[in-house]
This record gives sequence, C-alpha cells and structure tokens, in this order.
Amino acid sequence: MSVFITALVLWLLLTNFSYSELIVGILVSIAVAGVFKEYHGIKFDGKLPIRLVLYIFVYLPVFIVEMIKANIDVAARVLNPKLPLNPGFVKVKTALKSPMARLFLANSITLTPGTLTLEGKEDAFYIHWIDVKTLEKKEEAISGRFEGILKGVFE
Amino acid sequence: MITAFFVLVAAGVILSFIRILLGPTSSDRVAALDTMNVMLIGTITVIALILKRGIYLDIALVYGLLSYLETVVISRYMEGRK
Amino acid sequence: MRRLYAILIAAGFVYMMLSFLGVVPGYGNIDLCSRVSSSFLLKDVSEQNAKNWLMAKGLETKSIEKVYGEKNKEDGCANVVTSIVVNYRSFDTLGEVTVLFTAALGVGLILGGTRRKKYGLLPNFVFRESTRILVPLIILFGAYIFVHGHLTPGGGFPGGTIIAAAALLLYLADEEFFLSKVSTGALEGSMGGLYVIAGLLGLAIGGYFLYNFLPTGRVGNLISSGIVPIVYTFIGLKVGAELSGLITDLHSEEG
Amino acid sequence: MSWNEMLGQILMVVGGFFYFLGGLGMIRMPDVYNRLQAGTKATTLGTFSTVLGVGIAYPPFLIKSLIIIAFVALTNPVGSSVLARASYLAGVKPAPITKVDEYKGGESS
Repeated sequence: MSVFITALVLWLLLTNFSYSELIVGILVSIAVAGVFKEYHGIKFDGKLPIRLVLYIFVYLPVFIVEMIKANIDVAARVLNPKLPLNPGFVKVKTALKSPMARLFLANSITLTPGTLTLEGKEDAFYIHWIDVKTLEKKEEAISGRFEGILKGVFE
Repeated sequence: MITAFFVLVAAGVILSFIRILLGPTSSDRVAALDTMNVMLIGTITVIALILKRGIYLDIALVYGLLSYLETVVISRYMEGRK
Repeated sequence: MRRLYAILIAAGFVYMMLSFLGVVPGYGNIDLCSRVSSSFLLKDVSEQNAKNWLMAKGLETKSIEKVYGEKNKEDGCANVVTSIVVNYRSFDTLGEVTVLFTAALGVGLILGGTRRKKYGLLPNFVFRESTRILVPLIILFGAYIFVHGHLTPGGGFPGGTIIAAAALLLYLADEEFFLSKVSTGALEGSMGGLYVIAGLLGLAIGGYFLYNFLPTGRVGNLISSGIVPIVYTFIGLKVGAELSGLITDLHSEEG
Repeated sequence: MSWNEMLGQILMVVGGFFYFLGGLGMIRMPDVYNRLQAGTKATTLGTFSTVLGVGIAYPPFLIKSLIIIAFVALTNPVGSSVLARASYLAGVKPAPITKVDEYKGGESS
C-alpha cells in the first residue's frame, strides 16, 4: 500500500497531469506494488503527514547547513597548501532502530564535515574520519546532531 | 556566466581525468570516475537549460542511474576478489 | 613518463572541451524551441501555438492542416523514430525481439543452473537499505519510459533495460534473492505471444499484419497513436524479463 | 534578464565552483578514502546547487530538477560508501598518516 502511494506520487510528478495519465499511473502503480508485496523498504502509517512536515522543516535545514559547512571545510583543506589531515577509522554507536532512520543517519554522516560511512552493523557504524581529534567524545562530534532529530522524525 | 560554469566544470573534469590516468590502484580510478559522472549529470541539466529541452532531464536521470550501477558493480567485484 | 602521458591526454581533453564551447550557442540565442517537433515533444500542440509558429516563419495560416493535420491523421506519434520502429517497420522489431530471445535462450542453455552464486560477503548495510527503497521506483521509471515511448525519446528497449538494471541491483544487494526462472519465462513468453496476437488482429481487421487498427487520437496525449503504446508496453516487459533472466542465468551455478 | 534567471545562473556558477573543488580534491588528497570524502561532498552539493539553479532559471523544469536532486542525494553517498568499504576489504592501504583504525581488517562476515 505504501509502495502504491509512493509510486503514484512519483508518476504524477514525472508526467504532466491529465486524466489518462492518472489512470495509467494507477494501473502501473498497482502492478509495481503487487510485484513488491514483500520485498520493499518503504513503509509508513497514518502519521506520515506529521513526519513529512517534521522532515522538511526540522531535518532539512540542519542538513543543508551542515552540508554547506562540510563543503567549506573541504575547500579549506584542499586549498590549504599544507594539506592538514589526521585521518583514522573510528567506530560510532547509535541508538536508532528502524532501518530507514539508520539509512538517513548514514547518508547524513557521509555528507557532513570530514566523515564517511564505511559499514553499519547492529548497533554501530564504522566511519572514516578525516580529522581525529578525540576518541572519547566521538559520538557527540559525529552523529549527535542528527540522531535526536531522526529519532523524533522516524520513531 | 554559463561560460564560467563550463570552464569550472571542464577544470574539475580534467583534474579527475588525470586521476583516472594516474591512479595507483583501481579503487582510485573508480572514485575519480564516480566524481566525473556526477559532474556530468549537472552539465547535462545545464545543456538542457540552454537548448530548452525537457527530454535531457530524463537523460540525466538515466545517466545517473547507470553510473550508480557501474560504481556498485565494480565495488562488489573488487570486494569478492580480495 | 607516465605523468607526461597523462598530462598530454588531458591536454587533448581540454582541447575537446574548448572546441565544444564554441558549438554551444550563447544563453538565450537558440532557435530550437520554435521547431515543430519540439512543440510536439513538449506536448504544446495547440492551434494558437501553430499559428504563432507559422506567423513567425512568414507563412500563411491556412497551411496549418499541412503542418499538423496530416501527421495526426496517419499515425499520431509525436516521436518520429517510434512511428518508424513500431508502426511502419514493426515486423522488423518483431524480428529484433526474436533475436534477443534467442540470445537469452542460448545463455540459459549453456549457463543456467538452479542455485544462486554467493559472494561470500554480506553487502554494505547502507547499500541494502537504499536498494530496498530505490528498486520499486526504478521499475516505475522504466515503466514511465516505455509507456511514453510514442511521446518522448525512449521506448520499449531502454525501458526494459532499466527494469533489468533494477534486477541486477537486487542481485547485488541481497544475498538470498533469486528470480524464479518460471516467472520470467512465463512473462516473456506471454508478452511475445501478445505481440504476435496484436499483429494477427491487425491482419483480421485491416487486411495486413500489424495494422494500426485503433483510432489515432490527438498528437501529444497519452492515449493516442493507436496500438503503438500497447505494443511498446509488450516490448518493454518482454525485454525486461529477457534481460533479467539473462542476469539470473549468469548468477546461477550448477547443482 | 529577470531575477530568477540571474539567481539560477549564480547558483550554477557556485555549483561549478564546487565541481572544481571536487576535482582538485581528487588530485591533492593522499589516499582513496580522503579522495572519496572530497569528491562525494563537493560533487553532491555542486549537483544540488547546479540543478536547483536550472530549475529556478526555467520554472517548467523545476519538478524534474527536484527528482534529480532526490535521486543524487540518495545514490551518491551510498555509492561512495560501498566503494570505500570495497577498497578497504580489497586491501587498499590507507595513507601512512592514518593513526587510528578501529575497523581492523573488516570484521564483518
């Protein structure tokens, strides 16, 4: 059912609106949702609109600000003639449970300053960090900003 | 201003192209190729703007899909080879 | 020495890019948007637009039927390549689909097994989860391409290839996934049969094989140009099933 | 030239600058993981900026531009993450300045 709604919304975004497009889109979405009855990762329930609003107005601004900061950081590192690097692989624990929230956390980590996700296990992510400052406070430094927000949005 | 965009993109593409030619290992080459592909997606959309053709946006989407698939396939191959 | 070669090849690349800069016209100086085919592609085929175009070319507005009417009467495709491939030379396309079917059959005979080949390493967590989100949307995009084959560039073969790309992504992301050979075979066989049946219906109604027997409608709408979108749907599903079956054969091992 | 074309072109040039930074990072960084960091971040923000600029400069393209942005945001980090793990497991050594390593030869199974 959630696959059907997502597919129909994507179809209507791809095409210009008319009634024949709507009918064909409904047919195609039913087919796609029938094929992926079991194997899919798109699941949502009645609280979707609240989550969408939260996602757009709480998560996205933080994310975009962090991304611009990341790029300024990368630019400063690349344009600096001394190339200040102090890389290392660290392990970061996370408390998030739902796969979607963890996927978005991993992507956010990849796109924020100086970190790149390598692998996610049951309760932790392995991360390549471009500038290892401390090993004690690493959770706060890497994923602390997003974890609370994503917990509020998805769980 | 569009010319400035093209000059910047050309510089970026050429730098990553040099990395493809030099790269000591094959993962360096794949990383540079991935970077170049994403740059080309942006360039295709700008060309769509210049020629005012909505079709080229579809082409950018298909190109992005294929480049992602290529990166993933080569990565899985390297993993399995070990 | 290697660096020298690299820089030389890159210099050739620079020259290519710079020569391309001269070809691209300046922003706002392009005349392509006033071409007829472009207005068909953008689905902006209202009569007012046609009159504007004719006025801009300095022609009489009486010849409007000559520009828009005839095309509408004959096959109703906005995309010229599609009208050639699926309407005028449709028998040729049937042959092409048969060639692809034979190739898939050969690969299945030589390599086909009943068990899935394992990589031995679990895929990345991020990759697994994102694939579960992406794959239905990729298949929907493939369907978008082959349903709109008569309006935009694209059609059955690219759409089927995108569906097969989704199948390949699933094979890479999930160690347990195995597409059953019965389902792909049944889909491809039934779609090929339906293509031939559409041709025979044309033979029964219009007098020759693959006759376009449905009304053509107005150029630019989704439901137009007769049986062309239906045939393209058959071709797209058939090619997608064939290539997915080919990927399955390459992923399986004996025993 | 109206304001939206102006804004779109400025966004495009900013995106082109980030593309250039990505290419420069590809050249200057010492090993493949740092290169992936620079390449992924710079090109993702560059694509956001460029494609959004195209959508703003010519509003009929806006919806498809947003679809392209969502697609790139979903696939590009995933691709680089998969590639980083693959090169770690394939035995590509990190640069000598790498101090900490808690991943330890890929303890996944």
